[in-house]
Amino acid sequence: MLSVNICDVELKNPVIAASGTFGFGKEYSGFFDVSKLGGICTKGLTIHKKEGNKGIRLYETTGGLINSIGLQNPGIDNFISNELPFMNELDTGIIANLGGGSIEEYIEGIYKLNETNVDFIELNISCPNVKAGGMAFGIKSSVAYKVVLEVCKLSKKPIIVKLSPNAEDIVDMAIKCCEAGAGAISLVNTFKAMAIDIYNKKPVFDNVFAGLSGPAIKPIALRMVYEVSNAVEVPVIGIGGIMDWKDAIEFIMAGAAAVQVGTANFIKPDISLDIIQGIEAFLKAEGIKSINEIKGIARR
Amino acid sequence: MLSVNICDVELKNPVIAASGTFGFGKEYSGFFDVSKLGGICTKGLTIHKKEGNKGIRLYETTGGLINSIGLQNPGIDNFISNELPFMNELDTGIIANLGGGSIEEYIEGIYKLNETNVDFIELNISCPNVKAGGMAFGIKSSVAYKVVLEVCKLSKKPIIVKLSPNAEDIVDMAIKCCEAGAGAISLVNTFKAMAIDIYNKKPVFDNVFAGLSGPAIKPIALRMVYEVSNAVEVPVIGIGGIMDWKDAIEFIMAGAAAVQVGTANFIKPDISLDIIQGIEAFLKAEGIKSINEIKGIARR
Amino acid sequence: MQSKHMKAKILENKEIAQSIFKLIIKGKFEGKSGQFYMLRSWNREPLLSRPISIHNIDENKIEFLYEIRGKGTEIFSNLEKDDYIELLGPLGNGFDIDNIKGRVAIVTGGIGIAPMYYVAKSLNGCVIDFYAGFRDIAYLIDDINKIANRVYISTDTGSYGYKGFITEIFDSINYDIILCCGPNIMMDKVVKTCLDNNKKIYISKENYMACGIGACLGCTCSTSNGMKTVCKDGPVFSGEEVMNYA
Amino acid sequence: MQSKHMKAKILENKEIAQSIFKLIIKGKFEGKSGQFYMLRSWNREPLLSRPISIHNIDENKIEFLYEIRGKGTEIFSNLEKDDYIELLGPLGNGFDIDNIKGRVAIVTGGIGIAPMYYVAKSLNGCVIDFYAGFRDIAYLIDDINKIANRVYISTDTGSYGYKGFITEIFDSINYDIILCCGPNIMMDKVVKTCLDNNKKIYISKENYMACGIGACLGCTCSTSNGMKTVCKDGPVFSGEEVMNYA
Ligand SMILES: Cc1cc2nc3c(=O)[nH]c(=O)nc-3n(C[C@H](O)[C@H](O)[C@H](O)COP(=O)(O)OP(=O)(O)OC[C@H]3O[C@@H](n4cnc5c(N)ncnc54)[C@H](O)[C@@H]3O)c2cc1C
Ligand SMILES: Cc1cc2nc3c(=O)[nH]c(=O)nc-3n(C[C@H](O)[C@H](O)[C@H](O)COP(=O)(O)OP(=O)(O)OC[C@H]3O[C@@H](n4cnc5c(N)ncnc54)[C@H](O)[C@@H]3O)c2cc1C
Ligand SMILES: Cc1cc2nc3c(=O)[nH]c(=O)nc-3n(C[C@H](O)[C@H](O)[C@H](O)COP(=O)(O)O)c2cc1C
Ligand SMILES: Cc1cc2nc3c(=O)[nH]c(=O)nc-3n(C[C@H](O)[C@H](O)[C@H](O)COP(=O)(O)O)c2cc1C
Ligand code: FES
Ligand code: FES
Repeated sequence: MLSVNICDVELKNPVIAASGTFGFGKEYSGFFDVSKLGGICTKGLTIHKKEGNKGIRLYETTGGLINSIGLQNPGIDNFISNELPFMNELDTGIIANLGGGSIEEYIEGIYKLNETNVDFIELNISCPNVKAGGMAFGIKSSVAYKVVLEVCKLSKKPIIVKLSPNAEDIVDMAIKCCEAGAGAISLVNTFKAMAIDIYNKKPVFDNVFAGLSGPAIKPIALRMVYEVSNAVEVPVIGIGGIMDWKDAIEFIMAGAAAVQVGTANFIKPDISLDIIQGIEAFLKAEGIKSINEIKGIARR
Repeated sequence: MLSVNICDVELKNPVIAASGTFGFGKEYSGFFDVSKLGGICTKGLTIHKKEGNKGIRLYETTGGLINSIGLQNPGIDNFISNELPFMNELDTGIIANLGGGSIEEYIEGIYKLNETNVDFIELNISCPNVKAGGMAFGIKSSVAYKVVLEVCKLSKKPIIVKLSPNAEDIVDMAIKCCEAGAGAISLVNTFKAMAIDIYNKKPVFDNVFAGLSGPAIKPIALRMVYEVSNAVEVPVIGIGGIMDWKDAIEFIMAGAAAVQVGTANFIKPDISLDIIQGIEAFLKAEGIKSINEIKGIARR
Repeated sequence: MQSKHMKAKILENKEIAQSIFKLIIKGKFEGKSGQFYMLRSWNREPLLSRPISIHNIDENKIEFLYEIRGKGTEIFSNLEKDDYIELLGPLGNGFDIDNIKGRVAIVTGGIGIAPMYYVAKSLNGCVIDFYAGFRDIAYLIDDINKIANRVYISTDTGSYGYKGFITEIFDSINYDIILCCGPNIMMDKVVKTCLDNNKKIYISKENYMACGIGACLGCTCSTSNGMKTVCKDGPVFSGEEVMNYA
Repeated sequence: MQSKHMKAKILENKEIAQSIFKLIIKGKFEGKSGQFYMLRSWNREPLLSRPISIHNIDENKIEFLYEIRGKGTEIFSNLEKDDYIELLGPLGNGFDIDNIKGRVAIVTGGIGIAPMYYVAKSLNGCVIDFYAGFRDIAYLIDDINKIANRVYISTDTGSYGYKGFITEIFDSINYDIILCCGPNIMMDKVVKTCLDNNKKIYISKENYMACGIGACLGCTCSTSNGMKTVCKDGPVFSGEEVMNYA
């Protein structure tokens, strides 16, 4: 009833923990059986270990959370030796979220992840392109196209390209990524946002800008998922402000094959279980046999 | 202390009622002395009377409001004969918000408003360009440039161009509008968003997409105001989710010369007075002589 | 009657039937029957205030009758004596009480009874028959009995009064004027039979509202006289105006 | 000790000094001194739960001591007996109580006293001197008197005890180990003098938190051992670790 198929990988249900909000699964496994999830995305990984950003990293707004973690992570090698073994023991889809500051870094990451048994690689193209003045790869379709093309050529794993909502044209971006070989599209990453400390008279974040997530962004994220699902053939994974099963159903009806839950994990560690149960109960109440029946139903 | 100058028009304070949320001022004048506002933007006006959209027009989300009013308005002639006389009696800046489905409609509107004594015309370029498949004028800088250029050539009033946050590149958009002659820039209009009725299995709005406003969008709007203020010389008017005086100060510190209050009017009719008082008290407490001293201070 | 924004203290908030609450607020309030207030007792979540009809006004208090439907009314249901609530009102046109004469039928469905109690109370020199339909549990019957000449109750489940819809036992033929408030589907039916019988009928409409004062144009409905706001031009409309314009 | 997410009932929520509340929650709870819980008693506004240290645990209840600082603690202050609250915990490393021996000084500033009461209570076979600084009003003095050998109080205003900062009357030289919780600026000072005197010092740090369990990396701080999460690796750090890494 709940199982979904993404790039020939079967997930037991469509609810995936979003990158950066679920650590490497271990942290949450003290609270519930994380194998009940459809999948888990790792914290964003880079070739080299990263310390992340200085200064304030979290700031709350109405219905939203702005974060400036700065991709703090132990580096891929470390991930493979210290974190992946635990994840491999789990009975759930493993998605390695990959970041990079240049095409070369992405490629190096792919080579390393190719040799693991992760189920997918999720390409985070919201990272700043260090060589091109720091604008993220995911803003202009032509820039994203190049990275995705190189990565897909070399990857042995299905590639999910995770789009930034800051893209100039989200639909064109999705189409170009698919042309470049993306096996699936996930969206959205966080929105470029900021806050100002009026007493300090300075931006709250050392980097000035940071990423907005949470229920505040849901209506915009849902719109983007609807538009993108309309434009591409590959499975779309809906992300952005999903707080309960109703939100998840909205994304699925908009065309998503699966969803990711991010900020909501902070409200209640096992909130994804509530979401899975809620989806199941809804399908039963509506007499729907499979989640796939309602995929994109609002678009017809 | 609070007065600001925009295109050589002096406003007694930087707090303006945003278009579409304040009717023509009359509705709110039963609740407080609307002349205490820095200015009032009219409901979006078009050459011809518009009935607006069918179906549900309002939908709440966490921290946000999605609206699909569809520019319902009595038409400019009607506005001039029936609404403007009342507004002219007020001691506040009058800003006519102008929409249109083609360059010709905008131009026709300018001709009519030229003959009135409104202080500014705010050009709403979020309207769909009927001749170009319905994509809004405010998405691509080159398209916006053309409208703004024509309008500015003909307008006897200072033109405030109101940007859509859905623009592909908000900074480039602002720059192009200024090159085309904009006297000021206001941003943001509502974000393209949607909601799905999961029991009906259909989008909530007949038009599928509608505009998100309210505190949910503030962190993104603030970022855009910061970026745009950095890039243009003309005064910038900050809009988006301002709910209290602190939010207003954030926009001013980001670089806004003035702000507009929209959705918050629905919470408490005289919320703008609270905001004006709050700004004043803050300046006093911080020993700041004029609001202009803190304009853009967070950018230094 | 000048509408105002104010903060006031709660005297009582009592569940009079399952999920149906009577909220009594202290103070001097104004308002004609059929008018409403926008209420809120929260900060930013939900964002908007909620429109609730005047159920009764006495010298030193105002009463609202509401049903828990979602987030906002759920929060209302947790209010206690001495808590504060914000009110904006009175709003809307209300019923033209002075011009309602003769044999009057009031027809309500569910919580649509809330404004109509105050209407019945406000009418002068009329013969009032009150038809109230409920899903399962009937409420407010004692109060209605005191102010109406005859009272007809129906419940869908038959747990009280006639088993079935109230429209099945209501016949407009016997009345000069009909006043109606309830679910849209029920009001449509009532309007139709009344107009078929050439009877004057007024209904009180509902819609989602943001400003409540006619400024945002979020609550409009089509009428034979063009687009009208439910919050300011309504919520009371004549049957002719709204017929075929649901 | 297994951390859990749970919902529990409030026994009492009492203002013990201006803006300082003691919240008592019913149930069997676990937690070492220096650990904390993430608390929430709202739906979506604010979005995140709030970290509050364990102030005391008894067989059938847990106690928190908190100060109103903003939205979240404001909402807590309105909680009443029998209301429900959500808890996630116990979280963090806590103090290594078993290895704290000898002459112990506990130094607190303001609400930093909250966790340190439980610390003092938990220590075994130590001589405890308790130094508590406050802005204006001193609280919890009676309780502290019961569990500490000597108690030193300061207030900035001089309204109680020594007039000035608590750091002015505290000298690390007399102690084997120092435990400290308070504003950053005060902890920095205490850490510095202790390290200068070659004394063992542990502090309990604060930071804004989202997950509270080490997953989001939002609450990290730099230490001599690299980036550490305050919520999981901390909140208790040794002075050496955090010195020069504020
Ligand atoms: C003039 C007027 C007078 C009224 N008087 C009374 C009264 O006296 N007593 C009384 O009990 N009620 C009255 N109502 C109705 C009352 O305002 C609503 O029940 C209330 O606003 C519901 O708020 P909520 O937050 O509890 O529910 P909500 O959370 O708003 O949700 C209620 C239901 O509506 C759905 N919904 C939410 N937004 C929309 C939308 N934009 N479009 C379609 N569906 C939506 C939700 O999904 C949910 O199922 C009146 C309404 C009007 C307009
Ligand atoms: C491990 C730990 C234990 C704690 N134990 C206790 C305890 O026992 N008792 C106690 O009273 N407190 C304790 N605290 C502090 C407590 O968590 C905070 O006071 C509380 O979270 C404040 O929440 P609030 O919603 O009331 O205030 P907020 O609304 O969060 O605001 C408080 C102030 O901080 C500012 N602010 C908000 N977010 C940020 C940000 N990201 N960066 C910088 N400034 C910001 C606000 O503008 C405001 O001035 C502890 C904190 C930690 C980390
Ligand atoms: C604290 C935090 C850290 C995040 N880190 C990453 C990351 O490393 N890589 C990534 O692709 N997305 C990251 N994200 C984005 C989320 O995966 C998700 O796309 C976004 O938060 C929107 O979903 P939500 O509203 O459900 O949180 C992060 C989000 C948060 C809140
Ligand atoms: C109900 C409603 C109607 C609006 N109508 C218009 C309009 O006619 N013209 C326009 O330029 N903007 C219109 N807007 C956008 C607002 O002026 C404002 O740009 C936007 O709501 C963001 O500000 P806020 O978050 O403070 O509401 C409307 C907004 C709302 C909520
Ligand atoms: S609610 Fe705004 S016009 Fe009716
Ligand atoms: S709060 Fe998430 S890691 Fe500490």
